[in-house]
Amino acid sequence: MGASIVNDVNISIATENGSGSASSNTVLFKSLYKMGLTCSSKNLFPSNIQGLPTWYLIRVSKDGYLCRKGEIDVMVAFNRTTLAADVDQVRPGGIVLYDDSSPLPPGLERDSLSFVGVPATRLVHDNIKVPQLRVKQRNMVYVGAVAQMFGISLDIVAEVLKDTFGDKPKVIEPNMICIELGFKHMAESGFEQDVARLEAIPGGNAGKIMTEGNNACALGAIFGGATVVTWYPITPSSSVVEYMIAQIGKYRTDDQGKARYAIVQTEDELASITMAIGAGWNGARAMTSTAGPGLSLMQEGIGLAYFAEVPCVIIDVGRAGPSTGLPTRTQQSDISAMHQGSHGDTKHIVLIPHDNPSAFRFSCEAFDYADRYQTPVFVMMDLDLGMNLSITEPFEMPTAPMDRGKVLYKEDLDALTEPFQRYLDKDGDGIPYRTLPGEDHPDAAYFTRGSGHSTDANYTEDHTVYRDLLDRLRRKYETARNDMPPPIVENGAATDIGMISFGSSYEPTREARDCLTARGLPMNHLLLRALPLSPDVGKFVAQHEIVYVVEQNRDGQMTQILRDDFPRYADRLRPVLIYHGLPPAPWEIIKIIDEMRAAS
Amino acid sequence: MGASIVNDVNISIATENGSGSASSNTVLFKSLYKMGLTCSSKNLFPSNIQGLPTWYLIRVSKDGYLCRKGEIDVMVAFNRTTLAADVDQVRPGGIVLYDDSSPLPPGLERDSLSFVGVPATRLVHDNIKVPQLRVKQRNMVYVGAVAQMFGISLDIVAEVLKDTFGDKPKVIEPNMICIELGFKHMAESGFEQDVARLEAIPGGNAGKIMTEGNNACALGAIFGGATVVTWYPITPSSSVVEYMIAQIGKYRTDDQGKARYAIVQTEDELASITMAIGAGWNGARAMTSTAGPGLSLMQEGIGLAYFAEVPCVIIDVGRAGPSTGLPTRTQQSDISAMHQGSHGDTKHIVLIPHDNPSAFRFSCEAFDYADRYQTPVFVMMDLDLGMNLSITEPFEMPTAPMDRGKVLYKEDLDALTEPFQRYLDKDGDGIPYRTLPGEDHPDAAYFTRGSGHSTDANYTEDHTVYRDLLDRLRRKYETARNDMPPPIVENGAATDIGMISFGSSYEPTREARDCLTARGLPMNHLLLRALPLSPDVGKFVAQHEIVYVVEQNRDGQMTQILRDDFPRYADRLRPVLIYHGLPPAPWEIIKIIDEMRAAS
Amino acid sequence: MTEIARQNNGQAPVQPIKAATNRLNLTKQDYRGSPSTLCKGCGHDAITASIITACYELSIDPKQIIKLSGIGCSSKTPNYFMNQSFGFNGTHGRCAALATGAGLANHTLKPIGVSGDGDSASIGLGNFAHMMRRNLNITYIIENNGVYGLTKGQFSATADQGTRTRRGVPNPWQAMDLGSLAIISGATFVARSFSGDRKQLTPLIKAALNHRGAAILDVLSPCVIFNDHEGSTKSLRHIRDNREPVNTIDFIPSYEQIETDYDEGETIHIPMHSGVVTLHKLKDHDPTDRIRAMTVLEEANQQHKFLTGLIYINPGQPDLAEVENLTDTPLARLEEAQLRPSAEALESINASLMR
Amino acid sequence: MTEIARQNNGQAPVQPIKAATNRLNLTKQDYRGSPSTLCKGCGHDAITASIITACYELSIDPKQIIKLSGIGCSSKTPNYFMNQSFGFNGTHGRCAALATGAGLANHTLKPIGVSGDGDSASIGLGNFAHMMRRNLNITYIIENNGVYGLTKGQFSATADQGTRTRRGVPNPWQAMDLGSLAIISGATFVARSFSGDRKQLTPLIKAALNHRGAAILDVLSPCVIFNDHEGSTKSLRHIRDNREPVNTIDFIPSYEQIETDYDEGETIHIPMHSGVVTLHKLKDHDPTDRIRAMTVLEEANQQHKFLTGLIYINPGQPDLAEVENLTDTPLARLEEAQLRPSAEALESINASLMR
Ligand SMILES: Cc1ncc(C[n+]2csc(CCOP(=O)(O)OP(=O)(O)O)c2C)c(N)n1
Ligand SMILES: Cc1ncc(C[n+]2csc(CCOP(=O)(O)OP(=O)(O)O)c2C)c(N)n1
Ligand code: SF4
Ligand code: SF4
Ligand SMILES: [Mg+2]
Ligand SMILES: [Mg+2]
Repeated sequence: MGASIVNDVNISIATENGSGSASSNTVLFKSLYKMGLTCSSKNLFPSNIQGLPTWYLIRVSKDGYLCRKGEIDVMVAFNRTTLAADVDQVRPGGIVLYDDSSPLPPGLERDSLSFVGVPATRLVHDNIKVPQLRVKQRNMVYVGAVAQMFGISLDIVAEVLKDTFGDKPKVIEPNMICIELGFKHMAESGFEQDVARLEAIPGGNAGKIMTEGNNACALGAIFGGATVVTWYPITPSSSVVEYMIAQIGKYRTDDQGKARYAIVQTEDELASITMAIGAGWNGARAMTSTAGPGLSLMQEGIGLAYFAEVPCVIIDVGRAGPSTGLPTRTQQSDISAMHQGSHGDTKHIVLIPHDNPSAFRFSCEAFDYADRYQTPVFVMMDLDLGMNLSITEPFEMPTAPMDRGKVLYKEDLDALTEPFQRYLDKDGDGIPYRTLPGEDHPDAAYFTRGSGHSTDANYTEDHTVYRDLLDRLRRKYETARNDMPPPIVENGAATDIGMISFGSSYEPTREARDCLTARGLPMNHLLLRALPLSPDVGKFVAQHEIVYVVEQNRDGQMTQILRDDFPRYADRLRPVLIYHGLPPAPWEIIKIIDEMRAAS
Repeated sequence: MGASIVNDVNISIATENGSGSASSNTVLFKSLYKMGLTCSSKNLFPSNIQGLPTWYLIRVSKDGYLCRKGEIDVMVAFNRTTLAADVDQVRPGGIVLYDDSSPLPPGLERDSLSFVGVPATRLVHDNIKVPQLRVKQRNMVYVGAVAQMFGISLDIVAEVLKDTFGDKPKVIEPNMICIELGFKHMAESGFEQDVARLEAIPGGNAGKIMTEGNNACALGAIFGGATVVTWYPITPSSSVVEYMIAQIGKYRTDDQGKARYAIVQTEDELASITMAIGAGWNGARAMTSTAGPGLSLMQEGIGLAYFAEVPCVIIDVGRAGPSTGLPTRTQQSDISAMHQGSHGDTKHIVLIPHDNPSAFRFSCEAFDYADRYQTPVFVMMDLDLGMNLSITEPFEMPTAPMDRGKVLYKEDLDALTEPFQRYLDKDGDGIPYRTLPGEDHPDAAYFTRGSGHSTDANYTEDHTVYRDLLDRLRRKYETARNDMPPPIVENGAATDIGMISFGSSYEPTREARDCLTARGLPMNHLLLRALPLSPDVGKFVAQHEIVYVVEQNRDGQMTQILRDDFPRYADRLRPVLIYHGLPPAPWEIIKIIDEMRAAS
Repeated sequence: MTEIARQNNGQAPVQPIKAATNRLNLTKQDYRGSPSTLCKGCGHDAITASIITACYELSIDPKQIIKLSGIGCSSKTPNYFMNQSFGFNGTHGRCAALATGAGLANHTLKPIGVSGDGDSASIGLGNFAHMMRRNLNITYIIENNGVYGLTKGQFSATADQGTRTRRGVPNPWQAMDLGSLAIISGATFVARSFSGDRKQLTPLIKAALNHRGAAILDVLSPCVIFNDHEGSTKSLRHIRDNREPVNTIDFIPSYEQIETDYDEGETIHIPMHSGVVTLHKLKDHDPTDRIRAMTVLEEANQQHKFLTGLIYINPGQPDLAEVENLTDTPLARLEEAQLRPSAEALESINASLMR
Repeated sequence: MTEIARQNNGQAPVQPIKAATNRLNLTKQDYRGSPSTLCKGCGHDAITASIITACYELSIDPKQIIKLSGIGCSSKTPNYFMNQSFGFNGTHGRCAALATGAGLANHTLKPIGVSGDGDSASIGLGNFAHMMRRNLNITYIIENNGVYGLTKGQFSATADQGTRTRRGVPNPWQAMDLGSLAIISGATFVARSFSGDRKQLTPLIKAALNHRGAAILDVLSPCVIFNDHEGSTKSLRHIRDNREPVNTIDFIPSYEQIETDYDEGETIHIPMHSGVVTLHKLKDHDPTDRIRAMTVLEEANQQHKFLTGLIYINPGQPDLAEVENLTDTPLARLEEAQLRPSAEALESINASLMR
């Protein structure tokens, strides 16, 4: 264990999907968490069920960075079909750990790398009796090997196995055997790596939770009071509702065992959005969750919700578009489709979490925004945030009570001095009052439609009434502008260069900014958290001569909104675009900025 | 006939829809055409079939302006339910022509207006025997009355009736009787108006054609070689394909009476777009036509066509959105939904006609663009252009042959020295080569998908291949930038103020600009005709300190694109937004500009 | 139902001052909506009148009804009845999904869905089928005229093969039979009727309103503007001449006494949620037999007859709210205390995520 | 079909050097596609093999086939057969519409559509039904596993009521029967089979390929990962135990001689577009009778049996291209001269618009 670098390493694990590697990788990652290390994981999986290449990236960072590093110190090269390419990924001085049950294909070895074999297939074959178990167990061998190499104690690994599989010793035992085989083999091989060593930090992760962003959204929605949940399966959003299904019963079952929620798998996304609208209109806190293609199908419904002013929440978990694109890769490329979703003039509220606590919080608060503004509200997630395990601060209990917005109940209607008018802007904030169907009052009922309507909800084609309605909707959006989660500004130095990031781009931007600052190019950093853009974003832009906007899309979709909202500073806004589908690495951001600076 | 103003008048005809007024109005309008006058019509009709208020605006302009004037000289107030409001529309000194079979409701008369009665109901009742005919004939009476008032000769009206109803004297006769009754009544009443008089201009409209923009599109598509046409009925786009159905058989029937086209009314817009894609992929010149809600439903398909690079043409006839909005009112509010249609990063080609000849031309050329760029191509129409009769120069025969783009046939494949790769950017312009299914060559086949693919059309999740693909698609868009119909610049004076208009905003902007220039505020004017924006647009913007962008939407959708494309000049771009659903009147544009200038 | 109401059946009361009232003390006027903007003589207005009569006579509380629709002339009609009920005129083809969402949010309100043949048989077919598969508690009326009325007369998918346009062009496509579709999709109450036959239609609506589950009424409803000419198989005259009622029904709410003044052999009593359907057979057809229901429809189609009456009924199936095991209080009316887990719950969630 | 080919029926030739060839001189290899990326044992791969065998044995020119699909594990399969055919893997649920457009553009190519139960019975239901209503000339195979394979095992609309998830949760929803849907929607060839029964399936595919019109094959195809456990009614074992073949068929292309070595009473010959279907009855069912076809399906469903075989056939209906009266040259291959009206035509159009 002579490595001088402590608690800083990047491991890539290359396997085949459906081969049990998911468990092995999780066990390894959770062991690092248990050790108290700052670490993150990125699961790069294919769009099929079995047999295609998959990679799992683990980063341990002494400096507390969580994004994809982009440089591989250690490659667990357990997939023969990608072996050659995988070896190419490893930085000089790095390690390739491979299954040497059969010899390495010729031409792969290179001097700059350490090739370390562990005969996983053979070990499993010799030691596991049940043939069906062998395929999946093989991947446990590398867990043991890596543990030995980096000094992860087997006690911790055993604990994790117990946490994960609970009271199933039948499952735990063969796993542990294989892990020990790998560990033992490595120990006996005498190989000593000098890449890094891992040292447990007692209490290092104390109080921190480990989960996936989609789960955070699911829990947030439960705390937000979601009652009608409609969904159609689609990667990478399915686990939002699937996790809700798994969890909600605990909190929402009444004395008679009946459900205080309804979750419906619909026949398509047209139904998902429309059911959510029907439910939102009828008084429920309604939501749906989807990804790109589903979002496209929802466009008509989104316009209806906007124009008829029906609250509902749409969680969009971004994946690489356009079209089917790469369903298991990440992007932030649905911004326009959310923000200006549907034909005609629409502008929607979008909440943009950047980590699990904010995913929980925004997913919860989305229902308040939807009710307060009587409009569809988006939560912009992506595959990177949504489907990777990450370690964060715990979820915080919402402090404010649920806000159901301007709803008039029986008593309120009784107290009214003028007739109730559904679409009247009484308060000048663009937000009218509504009643809920079933309200037991003769004046409660009104008629909702996606076509032109007067303040008292009657059909009209009058052109001034129509323009007033469009103006009011815009006013509502402007009201929301000052009510959105404000950006978080990390102003470090006196500099006229700024960076803007949002969502899962935050973490790599933060690291890139620290690197640039360290390199003598200090930058301030603003984390954007919602649309409409808060005026504070405009102030930040005004304060800097150049503002790099880091986005995971090709066309600078957020930059377009920024430029349109702050035309005076449009030219300062420089999109830094990373859209290959992998979570961005800081060096990619730096490289683009360097190139831009060199060019100008 | 003492009026001093010659050939300049604005008439509004208020009736009920389904009451036969459509014929009456057309007869009147065609009579003006026949007289050689410069005139235009705007049909403001309700979204139902029978019994709701409808207005028909006729403008005769001595100066050659064709847009809605916004000031009414003469109101043919034949609808009792809107009478009061209609009277309010008339400018001081104007005329109200009403049916005085029953007395005017009290309180309507005012000194500033001339109220002229014609007892249409009674005249018809007394003179038309068949009771069923009476309702519809009643509206012919005002044709006669107006003709008498303004000096339209009954011979011309009779000619028009003959042109319209051809060889059906049974139809013509009762119409003519009623027209004559109205004429005679007016003559006998002794009323002399002094608003304007109409004088025939021999040859004034010589060589000019009269039709609706949707018909122009339909004919353009036929000349463009459309073979597979899919559609789902929706106002205001239905008449595009309905006119094709009526016309195409004449030109596309083979010797055996078989069809060289297929027009399919689909079950929904998802099917329309997908069928068009299937057809475009399989080698046809495919198109569909729709409006807002249909466009929203097509979003997923649009992304597929973009990403799989399948040519197809989508004609979108804009109406007032969002949602169902006002289906029979006009707007230019689908720009974002077209230009950035679908989730993920997409940028589409949009052709923007501003009159009937360009509608014909762009609808025809759209197929060349689609084939050349292997991508969906939009033709942006709107209700104003599409559904109003207007008088223009005739259609011009396309001079270039059809361009089927980079298609490799058997011989081409034989001649290839390297293997055919469907998605290879051989020419550096972003446009690959394609083959058509059924091509009798062993190397022709490839596999098309909306998911990630390599240059040889195989499935891949490789992130660099993916990024390269997205980059190439963007490159293709940039290639198109220099190949689009260039803007038309009308530079009048040395001024640093510019105006940009497009589509149906052209005509009111042209008039507003002339007014402003006359008022001592000269402006240059650019007519934008396509997306991507040509570099010439950028040059125009660069040459002016302030550029007003006249748009018929609330959010400045075109301005947003301009600002994003020319960030350096973003702040000069000032949207002038008119979105009440009526065709803009020049004074509205002027008023907004005046207000803007006063505020700054 | 009072004697006066019976006299005024289906008509506005002549003397509004002494207007008849129902068990809720409401007059028929209270069940009306805004004035119709449909064409004079449109079948849809006749169906509206039947809905009004049915609800009035059943003494339904309008506040317990929600009205939903898609887009089309037919879909406008919810505006023309029961102004005291909430209504939602949504998007084209999505009436079924809109109603499903509404039904989940508050299962104590009864949805009346009104749709057109374009709305349900074309653009909305999938959502319509799945609403039935879920057995949503709804009275879903398709105002079937064989054309797209609002977009000016294109054939819809229910237009019969060979029926002609006004210009005489025959329709080459097979018709989609919404009755058959309803049965195979899982609807538990399927009836067909005719806008011009209120005597048959009104009781069917009453029965449908008392069915707990997806009750589909495919009601032929002539479009007098675009599909009422010679050569059209959906013209008023053609339907009149070719309809074949298999039965008529009476719906007797539980608060009324059942009088059996029909020949027992020809009559079946079907117990409903809150009343009884008394069915008078005109043909030999047992509407509780699913296979027979499919067969009679298909046979009638082959003979170019419009079968009307109660075609199929299966009152036993749990509806969507039951399958979802919804709590008694409507979801829409649950309070924060019933919805938001406690701070302790969150703490234990956090704790559970620490391993 | 040569003797060697017959011996290698359904298998890769053992000796690739002297590989057997068909009438086009193509080997079976020429009908294969890219390697499958589906799970080992997936029913879909077995269906792929049957398609390959059918096309090879029929000596179909791969260049005359186009392959279309939606999204799902099933929809990936067109990539795994006939690499010499053009293929298009479109969007979820839109296989039917994609194929319809393609069929219009070039009616001389035969589309093979491959879809899943999620693809066709849920999101694509409407488009699927309307494709059949138009009687598009297509062989449309639904690889029906009762689940959404690619999104990891959610129940689809064809999952039987009561069938259980891997964790034992029963499905509360009624199943959508795609066979019945096909019949009522207007499909003119409706068969059901099982991926594990190539002897039944391959001839059905052959017959479907020779049917001019919408031929629907609803093929049970177990998902070995998500729906092959105890308690699932779509598991390999459950299907094996509960299927009920009503008939098996042979398809004899016109270039072969018909040998009738079956008991004539049990055999029907159905002339097809370019061959004959010889149908061997196992139960008393006449597949040309539409009402009976609906009935047997419904009866089998009520008995929880999977009926397999040729359920319904109606070879007489004109297909979409015929109804559209398409010119012989595919629309895709028409030249400018055949498409663009002349300058004179435009002049007379202009002239006609001058009044
Ligand atoms: C997405 C969408 N596509 C098309 C339309 C246009 N549209 C309005 S009503 C209608 C047809 C209505 O037909 P039907 O449902 O039969 O109702 P009817 O008018 O005959 O009562 C159509 C196609 C629309 N509103 N939305
Ligand atoms: C619009 C849209 N929604 C959702 C998805 C996600 N998705 C991919 S495959 C699939 C289900 C496939 O099920 P099925 O058609 O039965 O095919 P199988 O995988 O079972 O063969 C879904 C929902 C998608 N691709 N597109
Ligand atoms: S167009 Fe037809 S369906 Fe529409 S209101 Fe008129 S008669 Fe009724
Ligand atoms: S998940 Fe199921 S359907 Fe998909 S490939 Fe695997 S076994 Fe087949
Ligand atoms: Mg209709
Ligand atoms: Mg499936």
